[in-house]
Amino acid sequence: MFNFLINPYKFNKFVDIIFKPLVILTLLVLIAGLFLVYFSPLDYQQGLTVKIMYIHVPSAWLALLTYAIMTIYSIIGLAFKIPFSFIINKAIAPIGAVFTILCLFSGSMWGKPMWGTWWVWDARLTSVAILFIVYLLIIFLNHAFENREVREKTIAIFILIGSINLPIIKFSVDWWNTLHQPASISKLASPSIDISMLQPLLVMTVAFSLVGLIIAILRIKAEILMRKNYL
Amino acid sequence: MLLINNLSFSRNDNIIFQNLNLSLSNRSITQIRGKNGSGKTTFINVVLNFLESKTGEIFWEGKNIKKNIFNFYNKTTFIMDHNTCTRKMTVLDNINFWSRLSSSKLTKDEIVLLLETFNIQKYQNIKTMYLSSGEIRKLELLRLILEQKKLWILDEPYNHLDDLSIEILNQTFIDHINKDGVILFTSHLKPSIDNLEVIDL
Amino acid sequence: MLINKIFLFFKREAKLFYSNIADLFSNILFFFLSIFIFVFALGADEQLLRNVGMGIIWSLLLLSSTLSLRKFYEDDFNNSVIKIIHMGGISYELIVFLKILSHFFFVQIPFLASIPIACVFFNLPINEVYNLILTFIIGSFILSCLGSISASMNLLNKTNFSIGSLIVLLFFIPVIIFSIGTNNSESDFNSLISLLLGIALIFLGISPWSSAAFIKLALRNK
Amino acid sequence: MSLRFQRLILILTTLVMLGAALLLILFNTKQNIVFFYTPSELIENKITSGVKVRIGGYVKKSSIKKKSINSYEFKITDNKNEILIFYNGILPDLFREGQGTVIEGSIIDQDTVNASKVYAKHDENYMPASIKKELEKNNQWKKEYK
Repeated sequence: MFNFLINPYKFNKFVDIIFKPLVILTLLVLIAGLFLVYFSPLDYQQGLTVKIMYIHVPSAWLALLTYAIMTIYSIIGLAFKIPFSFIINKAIAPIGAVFTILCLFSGSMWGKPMWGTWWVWDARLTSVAILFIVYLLIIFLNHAFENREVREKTIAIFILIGSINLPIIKFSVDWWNTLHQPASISKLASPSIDISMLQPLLVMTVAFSLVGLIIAILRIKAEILMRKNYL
Repeated sequence: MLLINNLSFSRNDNIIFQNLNLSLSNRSITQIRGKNGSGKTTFINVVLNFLESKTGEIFWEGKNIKKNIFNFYNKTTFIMDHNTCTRKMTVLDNINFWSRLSSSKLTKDEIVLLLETFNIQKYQNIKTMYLSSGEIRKLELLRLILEQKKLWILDEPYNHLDDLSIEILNQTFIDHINKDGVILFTSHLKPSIDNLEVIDL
Repeated sequence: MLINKIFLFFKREAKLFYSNIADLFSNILFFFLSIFIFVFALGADEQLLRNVGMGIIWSLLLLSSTLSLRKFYEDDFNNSVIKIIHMGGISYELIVFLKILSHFFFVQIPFLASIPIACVFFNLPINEVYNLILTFIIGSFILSCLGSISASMNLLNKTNFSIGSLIVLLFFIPVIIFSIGTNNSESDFNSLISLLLGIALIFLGISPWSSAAFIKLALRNK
Repeated sequence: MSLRFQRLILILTTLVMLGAALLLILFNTKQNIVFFYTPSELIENKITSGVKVRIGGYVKKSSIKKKSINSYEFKITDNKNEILIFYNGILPDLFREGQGTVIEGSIIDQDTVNASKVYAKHDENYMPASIKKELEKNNQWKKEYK
């Protein structure tokens, strides 16, 4: 049933069926999200600036999610020798990098009016910056080796080593004193964010992930076409 | 002793060789012959488990070599097609390293005698980077006698050698066979050795 | 016996160290020259030099010992000595482990001798010199582990050499943070040192496996 | 020694090393990666004057005094100890009484700090302004929403 996640032919077939509905759905969700953000209430402390959150938080989550997906595919690829997972690693690394830079940029825009600074070297900000450098190195590595097998496995091992950073990013605000505030939404406690602001945030997150998914599908399809001879 | 069963290997879906069967008994010498790029070196590397074969198994003394690869290596001397001596160490240091790595029982005098027969004893304390390529090749082939192993696997042993050295090498091969040894080597030449089995790739 | 072969390996490394000693001296010279350049660029303000001294010495130590990292496996890989040693009965993981230890003893420890001299140029107080030496011992061990990973990764890389050093520098960021932290009067010295030890153990744990994977990959595609 | 045995030993040592590393790191990270110290930590540690520190806490109610344009004096508290801050410069928008803040500056004496930079820290609570008014009307405004 989930074979399309590891088999390029089934992936192509599956994607051809769902692609058009997916694009329409994405447009609808994106428009709905923007509407919700536009009509969302102002924060009692931060006023209008709080709306940066609707870009900042989804892109941060997706930057982490992209890396987590790459980590899982690296394990699968190395353990079961499935070539499709390396295709995915190559295809979605730039998407993760874009989400990370979006997160850093919007965070910087948010930090200047609220904290009074563009950038501070606290644990959360630094670890996300390192995540961005890791993404860039993965992209560089894609162009570094001539031999395809060497390149793919090297990148997979590098991704695995770099995944140490993920828990550091997630828990940095809980473990250490940081200027960055702790997470508002967690599984255990009820969210400390009001429902009228939570709704647009979640819709925007869905919209962002759908946009990311569409770009990922296009990139994976292109990559499959390029490697037709090897698969 | 060495049994190769249904071996095939492919790289990026290019089949290098397919369904190769080979059985080397004691006192036998086998040559893998083929053009440049026909996969001789690849074959040797697959036999020595440096490359993963696509299908097939290799047995040494009735046991699959993958079960305990060091047991197999312990009985094997492998001479590569390029030089493996450390260029920044002296000839004697290299020899000492090889003989102790293979737990050889040759004494110092025997080693000196060996160097004399190969005519390189005067370079004993000279770094190998100053030797000519033929001399380095001879030094490399010293490992055959130094390591005292049963199975010899050689990749292009005749490279860089002059006629006299080729003759000495052939004589060494025959001596080894007479001592119950097994030899497998690759070459594009046609050496004059009795009872030579030839496999064309 | 395996233990004899391990001693043999170290003996060979010692011989190679002796014949490569000019390399080491030129790396140390690089270190001192870059210190001079820093001093001239900053000006001879004693107080300023004292404030920035430890940071500068640490980063220059890092940069000059990354110079030697490219040589980590290159020679042994190119002439297939790694294969010969492996056929002698030592697994690739153990080879990497021994190589890291010998790199630490033969390349990083000599750097240690040059640290007190470098500290004189910056007029560093004695407790900072002590901190620097202690953190450098642990830090250079981490550097050896990272160097092994990046050098083995770079074995087949023919196009982009700088990427190995980039990876070393990237993973070295936390080490630098904690090492410099030992000078902070309000932070707990012992816990920082044990943090550094923890990082060293992590990298010592993962580097044999990842380096051996890279080496096998490189040997297979040579 | 066979390859498997060597691997087995190496796997075991790796596991031991990783376990030890995990213990060392978990027990020691908490106090070391800090962006700022709380006033109590600062007073406990008895830091000598002239050292650069970052201090975080809440701005004490009705402690902000504006001495002249762009020159302020206020107190930072963590509900146990408080520290007096002098600051010359522009305050961020979010800086107000009762709000979390982080200041960077040099220590003058035990509980006085000359700030060179002031950051406002906001917490993880988000709430529309209209709801806050309603809550305050009904006396349901919880104190923890600073």
